[in-house]
Amino acid sequence: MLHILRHTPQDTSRFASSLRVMGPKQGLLLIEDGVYALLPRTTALSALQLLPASVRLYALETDVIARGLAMDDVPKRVTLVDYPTFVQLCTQYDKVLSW
Amino acid sequence: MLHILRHTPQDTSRFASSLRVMGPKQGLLLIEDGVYALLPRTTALSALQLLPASVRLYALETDVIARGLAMDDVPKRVTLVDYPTFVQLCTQYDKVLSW
Amino acid sequence: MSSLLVISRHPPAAPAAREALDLALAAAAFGVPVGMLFLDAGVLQLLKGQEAALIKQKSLTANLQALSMFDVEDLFVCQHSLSERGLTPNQLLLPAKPVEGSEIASLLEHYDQVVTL
Amino acid sequence: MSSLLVISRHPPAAPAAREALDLALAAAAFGVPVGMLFLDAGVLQLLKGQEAALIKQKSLTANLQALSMFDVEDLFVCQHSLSERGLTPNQLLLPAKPVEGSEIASLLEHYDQVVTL
Amino acid sequence: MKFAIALLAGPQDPAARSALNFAQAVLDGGHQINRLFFYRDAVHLASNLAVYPQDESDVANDWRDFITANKLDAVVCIAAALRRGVLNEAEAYRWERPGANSGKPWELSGLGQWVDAMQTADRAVTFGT
Amino acid sequence: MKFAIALLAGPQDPAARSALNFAQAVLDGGHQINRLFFYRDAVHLASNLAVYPQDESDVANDWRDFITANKLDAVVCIAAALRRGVLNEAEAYRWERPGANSGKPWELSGLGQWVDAMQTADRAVTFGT
Repeated sequence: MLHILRHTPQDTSRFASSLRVMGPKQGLLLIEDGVYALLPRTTALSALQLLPASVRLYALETDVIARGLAMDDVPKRVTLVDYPTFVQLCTQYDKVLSW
Repeated sequence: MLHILRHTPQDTSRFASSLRVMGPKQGLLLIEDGVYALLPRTTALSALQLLPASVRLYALETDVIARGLAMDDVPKRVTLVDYPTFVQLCTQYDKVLSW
Repeated sequence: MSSLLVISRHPPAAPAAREALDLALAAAAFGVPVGMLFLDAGVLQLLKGQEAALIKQKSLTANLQALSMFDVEDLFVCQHSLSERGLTPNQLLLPAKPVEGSEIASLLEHYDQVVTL
Repeated sequence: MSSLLVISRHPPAAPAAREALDLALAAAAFGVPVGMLFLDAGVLQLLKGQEAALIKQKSLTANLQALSMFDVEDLFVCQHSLSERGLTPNQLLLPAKPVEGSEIASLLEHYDQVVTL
Repeated sequence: MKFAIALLAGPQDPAARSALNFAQAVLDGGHQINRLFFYRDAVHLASNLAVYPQDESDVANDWRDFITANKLDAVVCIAAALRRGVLNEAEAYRWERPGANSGKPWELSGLGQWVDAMQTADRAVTFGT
Repeated sequence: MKFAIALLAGPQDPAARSALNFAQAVLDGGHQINRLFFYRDAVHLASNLAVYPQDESDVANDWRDFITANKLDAVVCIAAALRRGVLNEAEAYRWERPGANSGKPWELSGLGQWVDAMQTADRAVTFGT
């Protein structure tokens, strides 16, 4: 299953809820304001880093750049993707859940 | 100053932000989904109870009843008001700030 | 036939709450096996004793009670969301099954499709 | 003439961010003494290096920089909101003054009217 | 006292009803409303095309009746309205759109009208934030 | 693979653009879209009255072009649309409203169309939650 998160981690309960129900071997794709979870020195980023190693993390590159996040700050664990890869991820996981 | 809070305390950052900047002798009126801050046994209600005694707490009665909150559960410190009293509060405080 | 889980996470006065319920009912009307999970503020939809008419809204409670008529029996409520709001299952107007984080993870795996509204 | 504080609390891609800015600019154009406080996700509007064109949006940065041309000089940013997002004032594109809780309380008292957008 | 009342949320939001109840109570309390201002999604209230199921209350219609009955100044932000497809006859003509979906008692005008209302009011109250 | 794509947020939300980019990439990737479904505030995309400032991109227009160019099935939830004042000619006539503000390529229909699309798709993806 691929989870898609589009809201800021600090301003709604969606980020916390999605992490709470994330299972092993699932994927998490950050899009739109969800990419703010990659801001360094935040509890959101720490929470992402603490996810089991089998959970794959992705972020939509255009949304990351558009919002002014520094590419150097993006953790190695996170794969930056474009829309074609976003589509590919959807086919790769058995279902897609948007938060 | 009268602060008006209309969102649930758990789902957005507004509740926390409004409490953080609340000054003495100010008022806080809960309307719409803001009345869920009165649910017993929640950290939201505890936070309200911890506000300085000079901060007056109000809640719009129709919104409390409409959402199924038990009237017996409403703390003594909270004054239930109707719309005419809501208007009166606005005149009584020097300004109104909606969160 | 694919099964569908509708996750409803908005408080009852929000239009999104009704629109989530409408999707569950539509799916049931099509004979699709459908479940509903009430999460975050969505658990507030289930609180007994609501009087929506006071704020000139149509009662959501009636529609919720219609779920069983449409054979939507698989109702779940997030225990964490309930606790966070100081609520217990006996305050709910439907016999939704309280589920914890890992059980929710299994639920999400169990259904073929999941839509959050 | 009443002074006005506009509190902007939405991330830059949200339409509400632009609409808050538009109110501040309109007030300034009327000669009203106006200040802006960036709070919660609103502080993200001030992050340097945004490329809104990539998501086909008009740059909010340009409008933010127009504030000084309209003599809107009283810009404040919530220190708590910055810290919560791991940000420091040197990452901001405008010289907004970081303010703490009690200073914000004083700010709210200082202006005749406060609008949160 | 003079009140400036603004609404930011759309017809589907409970705030649309709260603001109307409040506005009614302001008048009932012997106060004045110097202007109502509709911004952001609240501009949709000015559409005359919305169709509600018979068993749901039509808040846009209730607002229209309230404004008309009390001869209130009800300004809809023109920039917000254009973006959201709420146009009166003049704007539909100006922008060569097939038709209008708004009109009296709603007036399309600029944000300056809100600023002006706040300046001349004793209290400014915003709903639907 | 067959994709069912739903959008819930309105034209002002960044999700309206994300969903369009995604839909384009689905087709570019050699996949099919068996239906686009527009629910909640996304029904406003089907309005033909929105006027954007010249320097802003008109996402509703881009959606319209995309749907037309690719001959896609674009269903707008009729219940959500009626409540929000988005009407085609038939609905405007049925409900005796002064005019319509929607039409081709958008089709007004029930939620069952979304359910059906999900049933026949390999993947269902929702934007604007």
